[in-house]
Amino acid sequence: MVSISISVQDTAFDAGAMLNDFSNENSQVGAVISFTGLVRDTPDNDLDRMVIEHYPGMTERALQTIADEAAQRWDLAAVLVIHRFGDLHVGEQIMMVATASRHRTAGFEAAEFLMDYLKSRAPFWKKEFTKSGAEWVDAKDADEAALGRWSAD
Amino acid sequence: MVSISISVQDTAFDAGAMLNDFSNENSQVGAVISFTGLVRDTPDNDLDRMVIEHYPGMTERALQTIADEAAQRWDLAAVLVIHRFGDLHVGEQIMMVATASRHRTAGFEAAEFLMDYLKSRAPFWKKEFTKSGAEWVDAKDADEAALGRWSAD
Amino acid sequence: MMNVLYFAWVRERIGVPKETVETQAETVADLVEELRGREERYAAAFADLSALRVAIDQELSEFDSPLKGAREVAFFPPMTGG
Amino acid sequence: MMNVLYFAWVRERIGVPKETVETQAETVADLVEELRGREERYAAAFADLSALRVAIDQELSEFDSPLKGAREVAFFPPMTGG
Repeated sequence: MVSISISVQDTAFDAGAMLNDFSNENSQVGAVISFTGLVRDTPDNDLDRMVIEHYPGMTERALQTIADEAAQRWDLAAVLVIHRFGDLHVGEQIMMVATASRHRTAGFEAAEFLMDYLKSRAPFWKKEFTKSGAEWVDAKDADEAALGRWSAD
Repeated sequence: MVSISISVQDTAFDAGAMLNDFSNENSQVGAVISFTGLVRDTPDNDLDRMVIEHYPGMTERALQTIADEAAQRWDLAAVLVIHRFGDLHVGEQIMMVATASRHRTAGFEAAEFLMDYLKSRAPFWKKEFTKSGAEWVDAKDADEAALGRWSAD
Repeated sequence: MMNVLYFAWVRERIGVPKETVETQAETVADLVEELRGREERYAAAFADLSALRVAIDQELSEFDSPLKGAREVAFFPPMTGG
Repeated sequence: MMNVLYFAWVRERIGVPKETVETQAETVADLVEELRGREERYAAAFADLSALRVAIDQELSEFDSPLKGAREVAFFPPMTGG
Protein backbone atom coordinates (compact mmCIF):
# COMPACT_ATOMS: atom_id res chain seq x y z
CA MET A 1 0.00 0.00 0.00
CA VAL A 2 1.46 3.32 -1.03
CA SER A 3 0.83 6.18 1.37
CA ILE A 4 -0.35 9.23 -0.60
CA SER A 5 -0.62 12.64 1.04
CA ILE A 6 -1.92 15.66 -0.87
CA SER A 7 -2.40 19.16 0.40
CA VAL A 8 -3.65 22.25 -1.46
CA GLN A 9 -3.33 25.20 0.88
CA ASP A 10 -3.07 28.97 1.01
CA THR A 11 -0.74 28.96 4.01
CA ALA A 12 3.04 28.70 3.94
CA PHE A 13 4.63 25.37 4.84
CA ASP A 14 8.02 24.35 6.20
CA ALA A 15 9.58 22.17 3.51
CA GLY A 16 12.36 21.00 5.82
CA ALA A 17 9.93 19.93 8.53
CA MET A 18 7.80 18.16 5.91
CA LEU A 19 10.88 16.37 4.57
CA ASN A 20 11.87 15.20 8.06
CA ASP A 21 8.34 14.01 8.87
CA PHE A 22 8.13 12.24 5.53
CA SER A 23 11.50 10.52 6.12
CA ASN A 24 10.55 9.48 9.65
CA GLU A 25 7.28 7.96 8.42
CA ASN A 26 9.15 6.00 5.74
CA SER A 27 12.30 4.82 7.45
CA GLN A 28 11.71 1.26 6.24
CA VAL A 29 12.86 2.36 2.78
CA GLY A 30 16.19 3.89 1.88
CA ALA A 31 15.62 6.67 -0.61
CA VAL A 32 13.74 9.95 -0.10
CA ILE A 33 13.63 12.49 -2.92
CA SER A 34 12.12 15.93 -2.72
CA PHE A 35 11.44 18.71 -5.17
CA THR A 36 10.71 22.19 -3.90
CA GLY A 37 9.56 24.98 -6.20
CA LEU A 38 10.39 28.50 -5.06
CA VAL A 39 9.04 31.88 -6.15
CA ARG A 40 11.82 33.27 -8.31
CA ASP A 41 12.25 36.97 -8.90
CA THR A 42 11.72 38.46 -12.37
CA PRO A 43 14.79 39.22 -14.53
CA ASP A 44 14.25 42.89 -13.54
CA ASN A 45 14.16 41.99 -9.83
CA ASP A 46 10.87 43.77 -9.39
CA LEU A 47 8.46 41.00 -8.43
CA ASP A 48 6.14 42.36 -5.79
CA ARG A 49 4.15 39.17 -5.38
CA MET A 50 2.85 36.15 -7.20
CA VAL A 51 -0.78 35.10 -6.98
CA ILE A 52 -1.70 31.52 -7.67
CA GLU A 53 -5.26 30.78 -8.69
CA HIS A 54 -6.58 27.24 -8.72
CA TYR A 55 -9.75 25.27 -9.36
CA PRO A 56 -10.97 23.97 -5.99
CA GLY A 57 -12.17 20.42 -6.30
CA MET A 58 -10.55 19.68 -9.62
CA THR A 59 -7.11 20.50 -8.19
CA GLU A 60 -7.31 17.85 -5.48
CA ARG A 61 -8.72 15.30 -7.94
CA ALA A 62 -6.01 15.99 -10.50
CA LEU A 63 -3.23 15.71 -7.92
CA GLN A 64 -4.72 12.49 -6.56
CA THR A 65 -4.93 11.03 -10.06
CA ILE A 66 -1.31 11.96 -10.79
CA ALA A 67 -0.10 10.51 -7.47
CA ASP A 68 -2.12 7.31 -7.99
CA GLU A 69 -0.60 6.92 -11.44
CA ALA A 70 2.93 7.34 -10.02
CA ALA A 71 2.18 4.82 -7.28
CA GLN A 72 1.05 2.35 -9.92
CA ARG A 73 4.04 2.80 -12.20
CA TRP A 74 6.85 2.74 -9.65
CA ASP A 75 7.66 0.78 -6.54
CA LEU A 76 7.08 3.54 -3.98
CA ALA A 77 6.38 3.52 -0.27
CA ALA A 78 4.95 7.04 -0.15
CA VAL A 79 4.15 10.15 -2.16
CA LEU A 80 3.73 13.67 -0.82
CA VAL A 81 2.35 16.62 -2.78
CA ILE A 82 1.87 20.09 -1.31
CA HIS A 83 0.84 23.06 -3.46
CA ARG A 84 0.01 26.56 -2.33
CA PHE A 85 -2.43 29.03 -3.81
CA GLY A 86 -3.04 32.71 -3.03
CA ASP A 87 -0.34 35.33 -2.44
CA LEU A 88 3.34 34.39 -2.46
CA HIS A 89 6.55 36.39 -2.33
CA VAL A 90 10.08 35.94 -3.70
CA GLY A 91 11.89 32.99 -2.12
CA GLU A 92 8.74 31.42 -0.70
CA GLN A 93 7.95 27.79 -1.37
CA ILE A 94 5.25 27.34 -3.99
CA MET A 95 5.05 23.59 -3.80
CA MET A 96 6.78 20.39 -2.87
CA VAL A 97 6.74 16.84 -4.13
CA ALA A 98 8.43 13.97 -2.31
CA THR A 99 8.79 10.25 -2.91
CA ALA A 100 10.03 7.48 -0.64
CA SER A 101 11.22 4.28 -2.25
CA ARG A 102 13.46 1.31 -1.78
CA HIS A 103 15.53 2.17 -4.82
CA ARG A 104 16.59 5.64 -5.81
CA THR A 105 15.92 5.25 -9.54
CA ALA A 106 12.21 4.61 -8.94
CA GLY A 107 12.04 7.58 -6.57
CA PHE A 108 13.75 9.95 -8.99
CA GLU A 109 11.63 8.88 -11.95
CA ALA A 110 8.41 9.12 -9.96
CA ALA A 111 9.32 12.59 -8.67
CA GLU A 112 10.02 13.79 -12.21
CA PHE A 113 6.80 12.24 -13.44
CA LEU A 114 4.84 13.94 -10.64
CA MET A 115 6.40 17.29 -11.50
CA ASP A 116 5.84 16.93 -15.23
CA TYR A 117 2.18 16.07 -14.79
CA LEU A 118 1.56 18.56 -12.03
CA LYS A 119 2.96 21.37 -14.21
CA SER A 120 0.65 20.72 -17.14
CA ARG A 121 -2.32 18.83 -15.72
CA ALA A 122 -3.10 20.31 -12.31
CA PRO A 123 -5.28 23.43 -12.55
CA PHE A 124 -3.02 26.14 -11.13
CA TRP A 125 -2.31 29.49 -12.77
CA LYS A 126 0.38 31.95 -11.75
CA LYS A 127 0.11 35.70 -12.05
CA GLU A 128 3.10 37.94 -11.43
CA PHE A 129 2.68 41.44 -10.03
CA THR A 130 5.58 43.77 -10.77
CA LYS A 131 6.16 47.53 -10.95
CA SER A 132 5.26 47.40 -14.63
CA GLY A 133 1.96 45.64 -14.06
CA ALA A 134 0.42 42.21 -13.65
CA GLU A 135 0.94 39.34 -16.09
CA TRP A 136 -0.32 35.79 -16.21
CA VAL A 137 2.66 33.44 -16.54
CA ASP A 138 2.66 31.71 -19.92
CA ALA A 139 2.71 27.94 -20.04
CA LYS A 140 5.95 26.67 -21.52
CA ASP A 141 5.96 24.40 -24.55
CA ALA A 142 8.78 22.49 -22.84
CA ASP A 143 6.45 21.59 -19.96
CA GLU A 144 3.83 20.14 -22.26
CA ALA A 145 6.55 18.36 -24.25
CA ALA A 146 7.98 16.85 -21.05
CA LEU A 147 4.89 14.65 -20.76
CA GLY A 148 5.87 12.84 -23.94
CA ARG A 149 8.56 10.78 -22.31
CA TRP A 150 6.09 9.08 -19.96
CA SER A 151 3.73 7.78 -22.62
CA ALA A 152 6.24 5.65 -24.53
CA ASP A 153 6.79 3.02 -21.83
CA MET B 1 29.72 30.57 -10.13
CA VAL B 2 28.21 27.42 -8.70
CA SER B 3 28.26 27.21 -4.91
CA ILE B 4 29.52 23.77 -3.86
CA SER B 5 29.29 22.60 -0.27
CA ILE B 6 30.66 19.23 0.82
CA SER B 7 30.69 17.73 4.27
CA VAL B 8 32.01 14.35 5.42
CA GLN B 9 31.10 13.97 9.07
CA ASP B 10 30.56 11.43 11.83
CA THR B 11 27.78 13.42 13.45
CA ALA B 12 24.08 13.28 12.61
CA PHE B 13 22.61 16.12 10.57
CA ASP B 14 19.11 17.55 10.21
CA ALA B 15 18.17 17.03 6.55
CA GLY B 16 15.13 19.30 6.82
CA ALA B 17 17.16 22.15 8.29
CA MET B 18 19.81 21.65 5.61
CA LEU B 19 17.13 21.72 2.90
CA ASN B 20 15.66 24.95 4.26
CA ASP B 21 19.08 26.62 4.54
CA PHE B 22 19.96 25.47 1.04
CA SER B 23 16.66 26.84 -0.35
CA ASN B 24 17.10 30.15 1.45
CA GLU B 25 20.62 30.56 0.09
CA ASN B 26 19.38 29.87 -3.45
CA SER B 27 16.08 31.69 -3.66
CA GLN B 28 17.12 33.35 -6.93
CA VAL B 29 16.47 30.02 -8.68
CA GLY B 30 13.24 28.09 -8.74
CA ALA B 31 14.01 24.39 -8.33
CA VAL B 32 15.54 22.63 -5.33
CA ILE B 33 15.94 18.87 -5.41
CA SER B 34 17.15 16.72 -2.55
CA PHE B 35 18.02 13.08 -2.12
CA THR B 36 18.28 11.63 1.38
CA GLY B 37 19.61 8.14 2.00
CA LEU B 38 18.36 6.44 5.16
CA VAL B 39 19.62 3.41 7.08
CA ARG B 40 17.16 0.69 6.14
CA ASP B 41 16.58 -2.34 8.30
CA THR B 42 17.57 -5.82 7.11
CA PRO B 43 14.86 -8.10 5.68
CA ASP B 44 14.97 -9.91 9.06
CA ASN B 45 14.49 -6.63 10.97
CA ASP B 46 17.52 -7.29 13.07
CA LEU B 47 19.93 -4.52 12.14
CA ASP B 48 21.69 -3.41 15.30
CA ARG B 49 23.81 -0.75 13.63
CA MET B 50 25.60 0.14 10.43
CA VAL B 51 29.19 1.28 10.44
CA ILE B 52 30.46 3.34 7.54
CA GLU B 53 34.18 3.38 6.90
CA HIS B 54 35.73 5.92 4.56
CA TYR B 55 39.10 7.04 3.24
CA PRO B 56 39.82 10.44 4.80
CA GLY B 57 41.32 12.77 2.24
CA MET B 58 40.31 10.79 -0.80
CA THR B 59 36.64 11.00 0.18
CA GLU B 60 36.58 14.79 0.16
CA ARG B 61 38.54 14.89 -3.11
CA ALA B 62 36.27 12.38 -4.80
CA LEU B 63 33.11 14.23 -3.70
CA GLN B 64 34.58 17.55 -4.85
CA THR B 65 35.46 16.06 -8.24
CA ILE B 66 31.96 14.63 -8.66
CA ALA B 67 30.33 17.93 -7.64
CA ASP B 68 32.62 19.93 -9.96
CA GLU B 69 31.72 17.63 -12.82
CA ALA B 70 27.99 18.09 -12.14
CA ALA B 71 28.46 21.86 -11.97
CA GLN B 72 30.18 21.75 -15.35
CA ARG B 73 27.57 19.59 -17.06
CA TRP B 74 24.38 21.26 -15.83
CA ASP B 75 23.21 24.82 -15.27
CA LEU B 76 23.18 24.78 -11.47
CA ALA B 77 23.24 27.49 -8.84
CA ALA B 78 24.39 25.24 -6.01
CA VAL B 79 25.30 21.69 -5.01
CA LEU B 80 25.24 20.24 -1.50
CA VAL B 81 26.72 16.88 -0.49
CA ILE B 82 26.71 15.57 3.08
CA HIS B 83 27.86 12.04 3.92
CA ARG B 84 28.26 10.47 7.33
CA PHE B 85 30.73 7.88 8.50
CA GLY B 86 30.94 5.94 11.75
CA ASP B 87 28.01 4.34 13.60
CA LEU B 88 24.46 4.72 12.30
CA HIS B 89 21.12 3.20 13.30
CA VAL B 90 17.91 2.28 11.47
CA GLY B 91 16.08 5.32 10.11
CA GLU B 92 19.07 7.66 10.49
CA GLN B 93 20.19 9.75 7.57
CA ILE B 94 23.33 8.39 5.91
CA MET B 95 23.74 11.11 3.36
CA MET B 96 22.12 13.90 1.42
CA VAL B 97 22.60 15.46 -1.97
CA ALA B 98 20.84 18.63 -3.06
CA THR B 99 20.85 20.75 -6.20
CA ALA B 100 19.45 24.21 -6.86
CA SER B 101 18.78 25.18 -10.45
CA ARG B 102 16.72 27.43 -12.63
CA HIS B 103 15.09 24.51 -14.42
CA ARG B 104 13.96 21.32 -12.77
CA THR B 105 15.27 18.97 -15.46
CA ALA B 106 18.86 20.10 -14.90
CA GLY B 107 18.44 19.75 -11.14
CA PHE B 108 16.99 16.25 -11.37
CA GLU B 109 19.63 15.02 -13.79
CA ALA B 110 22.45 16.51 -11.74
CA ALA B 111 21.11 14.96 -8.52
CA GLU B 112 20.90 11.54 -10.16
CA PHE B 113 24.39 11.97 -11.58
CA LEU B 114 25.74 12.94 -8.15
CA MET B 115 24.12 9.88 -6.58
CA ASP B 116 25.31 7.50 -9.28
CA TYR B 117 28.90 8.67 -9.00
CA LEU B 118 28.88 8.97 -5.24
CA LYS B 119 27.66 5.36 -4.93
CA SER B 120 30.45 3.88 -7.01
CA ARG B 121 33.28 6.43 -6.91
CA ALA B 122 33.38 7.89 -3.41
CA PRO B 123 35.35 5.71 -0.96
CA PHE B 124 32.71 4.69 1.57
CA TRP B 125 32.05 1.14 2.75
CA LYS B 126 29.07 -0.02 4.75
CA LYS B 127 29.13 -2.82 7.30
CA GLU B 128 25.92 -4.15 8.81
CA PHE B 129 25.86 -5.55 12.34
CA THR B 130 22.95 -7.91 13.02
CA LYS B 131 22.16 -10.69 15.49
CA SER B 132 23.66 -13.16 13.07
CA GLY B 133 26.95 -11.30 12.75
CA ALA B 134 28.64 -8.52 10.83
CA GLU B 135 28.73 -8.31 7.03
CA TRP B 136 30.22 -5.82 4.61
CA VAL B 137 27.51 -4.67 2.20
CA ASP B 138 28.18 -5.89 -1.33
CA ALA B 139 28.42 -3.37 -4.13
CA LYS B 140 25.55 -3.77 -6.59
CA ASP B 141 26.20 -4.36 -10.28
CA ALA B 142 23.28 -2.02 -10.95
CA ASP B 143 25.15 0.82 -9.25
CA GLU B 144 28.22 0.39 -11.41
CA ALA B 145 25.99 -0.01 -14.49
CA ALA B 146 24.17 3.23 -13.64
CA LEU B 147 27.31 5.18 -14.51
CA GLY B 148 27.01 4.10 -18.12
CA ARG B 149 24.24 6.50 -18.93
CA TRP B 150 26.40 9.53 -18.15
CA SER B 151 29.25 8.69 -20.48
CA ALA B 152 27.25 8.68 -23.72
CA ASP B 153 26.52 12.39 -23.85
CA MET C 1 -28.82 24.20 -16.39
CA MET C 2 -25.06 24.05 -16.35
CA ASN C 3 -22.44 25.75 -14.22
CA VAL C 4 -19.77 27.39 -16.34
CA LEU C 5 -16.52 28.36 -14.61
CA TYR C 6 -13.72 30.61 -15.81
CA PHE C 7 -10.18 30.82 -14.46
CA ALA C 8 -7.15 33.10 -14.80
CA TRP C 9 -7.31 35.52 -17.73
CA VAL C 10 -10.46 33.87 -19.09
CA ARG C 11 -12.18 34.82 -15.83
CA GLU C 12 -10.79 38.34 -16.08
CA ARG C 13 -11.93 38.83 -19.68
CA ILE C 14 -15.41 37.51 -19.06
CA GLY C 15 -15.65 39.34 -15.76
CA VAL C 16 -17.18 36.61 -13.61
CA PRO C 17 -15.71 33.43 -12.10
CA LYS C 18 -18.87 31.42 -12.55
CA GLU C 19 -22.31 31.57 -14.07
CA THR C 20 -25.25 29.33 -14.71
CA VAL C 21 -26.13 28.77 -18.33
CA GLU C 22 -29.27 27.41 -19.94
CA THR C 23 -28.05 25.44 -22.93
CA GLN C 24 -28.86 22.57 -25.26
CA ALA C 25 -25.29 22.49 -26.60
CA GLU C 26 -24.22 18.97 -27.51
CA THR C 27 -20.48 19.55 -27.34
CA VAL C 28 -18.09 21.99 -25.69
CA ALA C 29 -17.53 23.59 -29.10
CA ASP C 30 -21.29 24.18 -29.43
CA LEU C 31 -21.37 25.80 -26.00
CA VAL C 32 -18.44 28.03 -26.97
CA GLU C 33 -20.36 29.13 -30.09
CA GLU C 34 -23.38 30.06 -27.98
CA LEU C 35 -21.25 32.02 -25.51
CA ARG C 36 -19.36 33.83 -28.28
CA GLY C 37 -22.67 35.05 -29.64
CA ARG C 38 -23.69 36.62 -26.34
CA GLU C 39 -21.40 39.59 -25.89
CA GLU C 40 -18.09 40.98 -27.02
CA ARG C 41 -16.32 39.93 -23.79
CA TYR C 42 -17.14 36.28 -24.55
CA ALA C 43 -15.99 36.62 -28.14
CA ALA C 44 -12.72 38.09 -26.83
CA ALA C 45 -12.19 35.32 -24.27
CA PHE C 46 -12.92 32.56 -26.78
CA ALA C 47 -11.13 34.16 -29.75
CA ASP C 48 -8.37 31.52 -29.89
CA LEU C 49 -9.40 28.08 -28.70
CA SER C 50 -5.85 26.75 -29.07
CA ALA C 51 -4.95 29.01 -26.10
CA LEU C 52 -7.69 27.45 -23.97
CA ARG C 53 -8.29 24.26 -22.08
CA VAL C 54 -11.62 22.85 -20.94
CA ALA C 55 -12.69 20.56 -18.11
CA ILE C 56 -16.05 18.78 -17.92
CA ASP C 57 -17.07 17.91 -14.38
CA GLN C 58 -13.50 18.57 -13.25
CA GLU C 59 -11.87 16.27 -15.81
CA LEU C 60 -9.71 17.69 -18.59
CA SER C 61 -11.63 17.26 -21.84
CA GLU C 62 -11.57 18.22 -25.50
CA PHE C 63 -13.57 20.87 -27.35
CA ASP C 64 -15.38 18.16 -29.27
CA SER C 65 -16.30 16.25 -26.10
CA PRO C 66 -20.07 15.71 -25.62
CA LEU C 67 -21.77 17.66 -22.82
CA LYS C 68 -24.56 15.17 -22.20
CA GLY C 69 -25.03 14.85 -18.43
CA ALA C 70 -22.39 17.42 -17.59
CA ARG C 71 -23.11 19.67 -14.63
CA GLU C 72 -19.96 21.79 -14.67
CA VAL C 73 -17.81 23.06 -17.52
CA ALA C 74 -14.68 25.11 -16.91
CA PHE C 75 -12.58 27.16 -19.32
CA PHE C 76 -9.04 28.27 -18.57
CA PRO C 77 -5.60 28.81 -20.11
CA PRO C 78 -2.91 26.07 -20.04
CA MET C 79 -1.87 25.38 -16.45
CA THR C 80 1.22 26.93 -14.94
CA GLY C 81 1.55 25.30 -11.53
CA GLY C 82 4.62 23.69 -10.02
CA MET D 1 59.06 4.14 0.79
CA MET D 2 55.38 4.01 0.12
CA ASN D 3 52.36 4.17 2.35
CA VAL D 4 49.96 1.31 1.65
CA LEU D 5 46.42 1.64 3.01
CA TYR D 6 43.69 -0.97 3.35
CA PHE D 7 39.98 -0.42 3.84
CA ALA D 8 36.90 -2.47 4.73
CA TRP D 9 37.38 -6.24 4.51
CA VAL D 10 40.81 -5.83 2.91
CA ARG D 11 41.92 -4.03 6.09
CA GLU D 12 40.34 -6.76 8.22
CA ARG D 13 42.03 -9.59 6.32
CA ILE D 14 45.43 -7.97 6.35
CA GLY D 15 45.01 -6.87 9.94
CA VAL D 16 46.35 -3.31 9.68
CA PRO D 17 44.86 -0.15 8.21
CA LYS D 18 48.18 1.17 6.97
CA GLU D 19 51.80 0.22 6.61
CA THR D 20 54.95 1.54 5.03
CA VAL D 21 56.45 -0.61 2.31
CA GLU D 22 59.89 -0.58 0.74
CA THR D 23 59.31 -1.43 -2.89
CA GLN D 24 60.67 -1.03 -6.40
CA ALA D 25 57.41 -2.23 -7.95
CA GLU D 26 56.72 -0.51 -11.26
CA THR D 27 52.97 -1.07 -11.33
CA VAL D 28 50.20 -1.75 -8.85
CA ALA D 29 50.11 -5.35 -10.10
CA ASP D 30 53.83 -5.71 -9.30
CA LEU D 31 53.22 -4.38 -5.79
CA VAL D 32 50.36 -6.82 -5.31
CA GLU D 33 52.68 -9.68 -6.35
CA GLU D 34 55.24 -8.61 -3.75
CA LEU D 35 52.60 -8.35 -1.03
CA ARG D 36 51.07 -11.71 -1.92
CA GLY D 37 54.48 -13.30 -1.44
CA ARG D 38 54.83 -11.96 2.10
CA GLU D 39 52.31 -13.86 4.16
CA GLU D 40 49.13 -15.88 3.86
CA ARG D 41 46.93 -12.97 5.01
CA TYR D 42 48.11 -10.92 2.01
CA ALA D 43 47.55 -13.82 -0.36
CA ALA D 44 44.04 -14.14 1.06
CA ALA D 45 43.27 -10.44 0.73
CA PHE D 46 44.59 -10.26 -2.83
CA ALA D 47 43.20 -13.61 -4.00
CA ASP D 48 40.70 -12.08 -6.41
CA LEU D 49 41.73 -8.76 -7.92
CA SER D 50 38.40 -8.36 -9.69
CA ALA D 51 36.87 -7.88 -6.22
CA LEU D 52 39.31 -5.07 -5.44
CA ARG D 53 39.82 -1.45 -6.34
CA VAL D 54 43.00 0.57 -6.05
CA ALA D 55 43.76 4.25 -5.58
CA ILE D 56 47.14 5.87 -6.19
CA ASP D 57 47.63 9.10 -4.25
CA GLN D 58 43.89 9.17 -3.60
CA GLU D 59 42.87 8.83 -7.25
CA LEU D 60 41.11 5.68 -8.45
CA SER D 61 43.56 3.79 -10.67
CA GLU D 62 44.02 0.51 -12.47
CA PHE D 63 46.11 -2.49 -11.50
CA ASP D 64 48.40 -1.87 -14.46
CA SER D 65 48.89 1.80 -13.51
CA PRO D 66 52.56 2.81 -12.97
CA LEU D 67 53.63 3.58 -9.41
CA LYS D 68 56.43 5.98 -10.32
CA GLY D 69 56.32 8.93 -7.93
CA ALA D 70 53.40 7.51 -5.92
CA ARG D 71 53.48 8.15 -2.18
CA GLU D 72 50.25 6.42 -1.20
CA VAL D 73 48.52 3.34 -2.57
CA ALA D 74 45.21 2.10 -1.18
CA PHE D 75 43.38 -1.20 -1.69
CA PHE D 76 39.70 -1.68 -0.98
CA PRO D 77 36.53 -3.40 -2.19
CA PRO D 78 34.07 -1.66 -4.54
CA MET D 79 32.51 1.32 -2.77
CA THR D 80 29.11 1.11 -1.14
CA GLY D 81 28.34 4.67 -0.06
CA GLY D 82 25.21 6.63 -0.69
